[in-house]
Amino acid sequence: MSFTLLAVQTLNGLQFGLMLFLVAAGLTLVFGVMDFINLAHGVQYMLGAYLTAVLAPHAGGFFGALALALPLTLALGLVLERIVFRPLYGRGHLDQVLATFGVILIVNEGVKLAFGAAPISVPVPDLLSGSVMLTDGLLFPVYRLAIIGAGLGTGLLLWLVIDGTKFGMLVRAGATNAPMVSALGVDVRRLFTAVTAFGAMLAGFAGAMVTPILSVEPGMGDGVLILAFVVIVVGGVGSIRGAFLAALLIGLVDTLGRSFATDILKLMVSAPTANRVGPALASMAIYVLMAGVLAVRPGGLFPSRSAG
Amino acid sequence: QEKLKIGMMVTLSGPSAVLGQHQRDAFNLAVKQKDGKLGGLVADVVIVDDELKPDVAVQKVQGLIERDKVDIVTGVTFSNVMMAIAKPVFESKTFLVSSNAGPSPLAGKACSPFFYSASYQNDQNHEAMGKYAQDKGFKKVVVMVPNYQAGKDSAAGFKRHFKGEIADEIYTQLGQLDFSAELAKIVAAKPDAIFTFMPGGMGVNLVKQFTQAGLSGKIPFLSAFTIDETTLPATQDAALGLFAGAQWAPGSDNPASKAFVAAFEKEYGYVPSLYAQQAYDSALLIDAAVKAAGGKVKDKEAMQKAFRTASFESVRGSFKMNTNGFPIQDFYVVKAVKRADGKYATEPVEKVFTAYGDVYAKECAIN
Amino acid sequence: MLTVRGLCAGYGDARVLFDVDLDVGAGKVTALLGRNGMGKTTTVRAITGLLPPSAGEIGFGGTRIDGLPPHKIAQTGIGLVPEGRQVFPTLNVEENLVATAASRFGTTRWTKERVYALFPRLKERRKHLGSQLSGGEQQMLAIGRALMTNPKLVIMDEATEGLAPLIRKEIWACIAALKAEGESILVIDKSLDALMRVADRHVVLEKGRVVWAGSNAELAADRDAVERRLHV
Amino acid sequence: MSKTRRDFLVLGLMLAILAVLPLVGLPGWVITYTARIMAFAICAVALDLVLGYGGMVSLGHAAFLGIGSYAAGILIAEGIEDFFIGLAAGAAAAGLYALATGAIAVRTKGVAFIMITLAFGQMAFFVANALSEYGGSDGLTLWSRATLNGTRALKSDTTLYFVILAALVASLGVVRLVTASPFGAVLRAARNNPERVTALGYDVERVRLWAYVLSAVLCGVAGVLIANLTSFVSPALMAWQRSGEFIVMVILGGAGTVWGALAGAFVVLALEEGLSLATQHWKIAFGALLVAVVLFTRGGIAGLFDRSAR
Amino acid sequence: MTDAVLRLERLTKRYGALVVSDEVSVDVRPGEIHALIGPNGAGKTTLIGQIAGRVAPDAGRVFLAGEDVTALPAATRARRGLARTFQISALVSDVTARENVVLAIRSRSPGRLMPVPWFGARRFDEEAGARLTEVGLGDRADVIVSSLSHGERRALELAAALALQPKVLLLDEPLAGVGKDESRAIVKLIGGLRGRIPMLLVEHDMDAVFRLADRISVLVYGRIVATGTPSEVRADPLVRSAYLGEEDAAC
Ligand SMILES: Nc1ncnc2c1ncn2[C@@H]1O[C@H](COP(=O)(O)OP(=O)(O)OP(=O)(O)O)[C@@H](O)[C@H]1O
Ligand SMILES: Nc1ncnc2c1ncn2[C@@H]1O[C@H](COP(=O)(O)OP(=O)(O)OP(=O)(O)O)[C@@H](O)[C@H]1O
Ligand SMILES: [Mg+2]
Ligand SMILES: [Mg+2]
Repeated sequence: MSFTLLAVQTLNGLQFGLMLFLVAAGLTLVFGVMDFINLAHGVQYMLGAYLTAVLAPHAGGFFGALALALPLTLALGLVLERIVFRPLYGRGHLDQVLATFGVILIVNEGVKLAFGAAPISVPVPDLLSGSVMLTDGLLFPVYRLAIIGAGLGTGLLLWLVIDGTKFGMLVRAGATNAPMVSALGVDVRRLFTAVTAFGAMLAGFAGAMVTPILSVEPGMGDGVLILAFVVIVVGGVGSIRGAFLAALLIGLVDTLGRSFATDILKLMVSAPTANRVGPALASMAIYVLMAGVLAVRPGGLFPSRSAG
Repeated sequence: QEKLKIGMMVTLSGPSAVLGQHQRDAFNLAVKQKDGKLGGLVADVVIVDDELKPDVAVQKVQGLIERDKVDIVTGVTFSNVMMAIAKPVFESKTFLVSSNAGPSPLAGKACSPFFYSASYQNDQNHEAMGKYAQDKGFKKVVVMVPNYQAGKDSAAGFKRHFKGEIADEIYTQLGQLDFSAELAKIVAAKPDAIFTFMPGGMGVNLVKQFTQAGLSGKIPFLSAFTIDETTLPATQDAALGLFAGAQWAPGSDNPASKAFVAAFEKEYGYVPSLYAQQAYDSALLIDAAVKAAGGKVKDKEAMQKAFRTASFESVRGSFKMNTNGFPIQDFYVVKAVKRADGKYATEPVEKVFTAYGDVYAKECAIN
Repeated sequence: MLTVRGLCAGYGDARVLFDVDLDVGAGKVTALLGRNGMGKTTTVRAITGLLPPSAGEIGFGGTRIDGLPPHKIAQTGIGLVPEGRQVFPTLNVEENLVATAASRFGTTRWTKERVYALFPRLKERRKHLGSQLSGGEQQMLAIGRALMTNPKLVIMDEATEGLAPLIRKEIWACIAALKAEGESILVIDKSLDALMRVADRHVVLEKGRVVWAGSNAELAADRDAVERRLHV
Repeated sequence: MSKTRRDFLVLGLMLAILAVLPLVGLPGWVITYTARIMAFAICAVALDLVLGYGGMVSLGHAAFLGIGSYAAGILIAEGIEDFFIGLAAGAAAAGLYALATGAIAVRTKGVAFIMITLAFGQMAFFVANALSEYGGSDGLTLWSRATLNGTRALKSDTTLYFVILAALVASLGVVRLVTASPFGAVLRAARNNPERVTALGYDVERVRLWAYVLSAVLCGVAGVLIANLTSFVSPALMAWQRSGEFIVMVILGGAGTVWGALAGAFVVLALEEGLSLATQHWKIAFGALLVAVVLFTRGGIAGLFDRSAR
Repeated sequence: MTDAVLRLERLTKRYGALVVSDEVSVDVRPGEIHALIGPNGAGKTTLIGQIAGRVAPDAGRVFLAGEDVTALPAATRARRGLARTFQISALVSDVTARENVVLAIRSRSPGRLMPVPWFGARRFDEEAGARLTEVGLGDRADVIVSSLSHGERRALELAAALALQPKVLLLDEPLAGVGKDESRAIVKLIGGLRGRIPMLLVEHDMDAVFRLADRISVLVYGRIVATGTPSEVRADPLVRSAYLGEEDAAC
């Protein structure tokens, strides 16, 4: 386990973390800030990916497709908001869970119906293809740098909007006491519509961004949804800073666990045992981390917005 | 007129649905080509989705047997589903014709005269790659497989014929999306080649990321069930030049295969994979067996004998039934290419095994 | 300014208000009195649109506002200090003040600075979350928040609850000052003495009905009878 | 008729139908299929105790089902075939796991609770996957069912059906008893306002923990029954999606009601089967149904019933 | 001193730079009503929180009947006889007022966590009814809490605390939001408990405080600045300027 490998894996971990953050960003907004459990976030991510993949050949490649996918996911978000979310704002989390779960089933199957069950994808855009040499013999794909950039940019944007603008304040206020916000003269309904649609677009953006490296297939959003929730809960619900740091932490723990757990175990136990236990431990790493964090801090790392 | 009732159980939901789709389409094609008849009987095919949940599969197979009163259950995409349904199917004395999964217990200790495979035993494609790596003189190979039973079997299969050094054995999480950490590890190990088994979306991700990391062309990429026609539409150029082990490829050079590929593409507009081929052969096998048994599908003994000896023109070329109900066949190294029509497909590069049976047959007590 | 005629409202099947009439003149203060559970807050909720009235008319500044959604009503110039404070727990003090701040009618009389001058304690707690404030601090914040919408009419539902005597005096002084600036005010409080000092009209509710209404002078004359209404 | 009286009548009717079902000459697969639904219903009813009454949305209950089934499966694989031993082992294993993990989980609330139970569920899942001795991810086929007092009575699907029905009735009874008790009153009050309940001198975390453990024990029992019914045990039984399915059953049926969880289990599983026979794209219809139920009813199917009865 | 029922020893609590309790030492003697007054944000509620076990102090100790309870969780303290009301009503809102009180009464009984139905329920219901009548909620007993008015909830807070039959009662602004008439009833009720249940009373209603309290402590920004009889405290110039206020301020 050389030092360079450790350094590289750390970089990989950070990159994976930022990818997670990118996916979690929209969810942080809609669930973390607005307190609406939107399980459909995962399928919105999938729709962003599908739109990009399907449009790419007709829209002059990745960037053209991305430019089309964003307004389209926004529009789909608006439709979904109008039909399903709006009646559920004032209702309990359980209703939101059930309804948005229904949406998952519909969209996953609908996508399969429309685009087939086979994975599809888009090639890396020329502009961002290739790799940069980090150290001797070690290449880092340029596109991954782009993901890092997108993650950082989204984080910054969210942080500025939510923590720094009046819009953000109103969203946070509306999440805890919508009637009061409207009694003070703000159209809460329009506000919520804007937020959920924007959240859908962020999900779509994440989906679009991963198409060049990940396969686009029905159900691709399900596992990612869980990871996004892990990120938010570990970070502390409602905290953008928390979600950001948690995403990096999880990216690191997962990557380093995958890279070194088995090797480290081999120093202690026999190779076959290590080969058996190591991978199991590595796959659990994220969950162990989450359980550990919540055991010590039941509100997550940054329980800054304890409502109540 | 007497009917032949067939229940086809394949995975049609979740990320692996495409595998089931290939099987379903190919089976339907075969039935259609034979004017809706198999072995001279009107074939009534019920298709069910096992959802990749073994307990759901058990339930559904019970429905097929008791409600639909099927004579034959075919399909089955995944080994864990196969293991779950084997017992109820055998106990009801229904025939089980696998068009994909071939778990080792069914080839060995738990073999059954009601089980016949038109695919392969799970280890074999991996063995083929191991043999190939050995023949090519690779000294140091990294093995990377998902951490589940089929993955472990795969690694074991590869190692059966490969005698060089295994520089590292990496077990990834099932359904893993991002392989950058593993790829960095592989680069650090400086192997002569890597061997991997990453079915479905995992394979797509791995292949793309492997190529994006600039490793394609530097480290030979040997695989099984990773580079095939279910993943090529997604990986496209990224997979070109990467190797896989298989008993068949759309580029196989025999008349039956060419006819099958042409008909399949005409019917469905996509290139058939080995899953499709196996399902197609399953239909041919059933057809031949029922014919040989004179259409007496309720005569279990006659049917068993017929399955054992049935001969048909397999798309893959050579095909002979082993004592344990698994095929004895040839294995190839295949490679992803872009065809003249712009579609991606695999084609054979080199034959690795000739008339090869599995290693578990000797443990099987039927004879 | 505000005219309420024949207002009826309730929760589900339970009727709470019956034919309530109420007026707040421009630049005047009206006090709403009554024992616990008599319908004062319900009246406020009906006026502000939080609880759609089942019958009756509400006019504000010459237009009808009943049936409008709450935010439209607020935009006509009604600011609410709700019962039980209801500050936004996940916003800090300053955010609570500015989030819904507005200046809909030209002049901005209320700014952050002026609220802080009124409640220095809030300035000290500027970066604290609403949920971390003491009860009295939350009350100050709720008042400041309503003023920051620069309303023509302020409705204060138990605005002095939980405030220390010193601050309470300041609030009363402030209400008087607001009135002097031409602000209309509807106030609910249990301190009859304080109310009598600032209010122009008094309305007493009992079981959802107006049982007494009159001017300050009439109240002074009729104080015993009214006080009896306020006790069991 | 009072609402409670009517609810119990509905429940009684449902159970009565289940009791006569095997006696009316239905084909075998209907019986085993119903038995399977009942086994899952046990877990749904158990989940309702924590979810509906305790306000704890557990996304890890499939793990208890799986632990129960593995306990039974491993015992059978090791030659210990007695049904009651398996039952006790399954219940105890699930209960102990719930005790250990619940002690941490009950300290969290809301979505954090959902996620931490998911985490513990996933840990069990990965452990089961690593159990190569017992089939690993491929699972373990039980070549025979458990023995009942030394006999092979459970080989008959009908007998097993009645065993499962008995367990279901017992679970419903236990949950009913507990929720009607002082313990249940505290559990429900703590869902609404834990702070108040603490101030009244109740240890909220402990109350929640015991509810969680009891719920897990019942799920463990269901696991033992499922293992025997399908003669197969595999990690897939513990997949988190299954936990999600339990949640759907409970909410769809009506959380915290007398017969909601039971109805939810039947509706979900029967629809899955029925719709999937009709079309391969049944999930669209099923998803639309879930959305419709939420939008047009309050409190799931049981809630729908309330409204129309009013 | 040792006979104090409740004794705080140099309790200290900080939120960041803000010192909310600054070595607060207060005691409540048997039977006495000890009022705690002070400006908004002085730290009164936080102090009650520390006594009740909801907020962990950074330093200092809490003694209940001579026993150090600083390390005990809130529920245990409540069972040992520390009852409180909340300044911002915290009730179980989806059940009736009566059930809120029953929950409190049952907390005293050994069957409080019985997992099977309990057949002594009627007795509890009646006792709860009596408690509710005491605070003027007699005819509101079977109303769901969420449909009670604000003032009614405040009164219910008190009823629930009393139902615990506590050794010490911590009252956080029991009169806030309560109508004038109801206030009078509650003042009478609290006064009637004098000599039986020692109380720490936080209240901004000075009429009530001066009528009820045996002793008064004044808390200003985390520090006790004065303790004494009502007349001593009323005369204290510091208290007058920091808390009671003398002349009207303008805004
Ligand atoms: N959300 C609600 N649902 C049902 N009934 C309610 C609700 N809120 C209030 N009520 C009932 O309406 C009546 C009037 O309540 P309201 O809150 O208007 O009284 P109030 O005069 O403001 O009393 P208080 O001085 O205690 O604040 C009460 O009988 C109360 O029980
Ligand atoms: N969790 C917290 N984090 C930060 N500051 C807090 C927190 N809780 C309370 N405070 C601060 O501590 C101070 C004391 O609050 P406390 O509620 O004890 O005051 P109080 O004396 O009860 O005032 P009031 O009479 O207004 O109810 C306040 O300034 C408040 O802002
Ligand atoms: Mg009120
Ligand atoms: Mg206070």
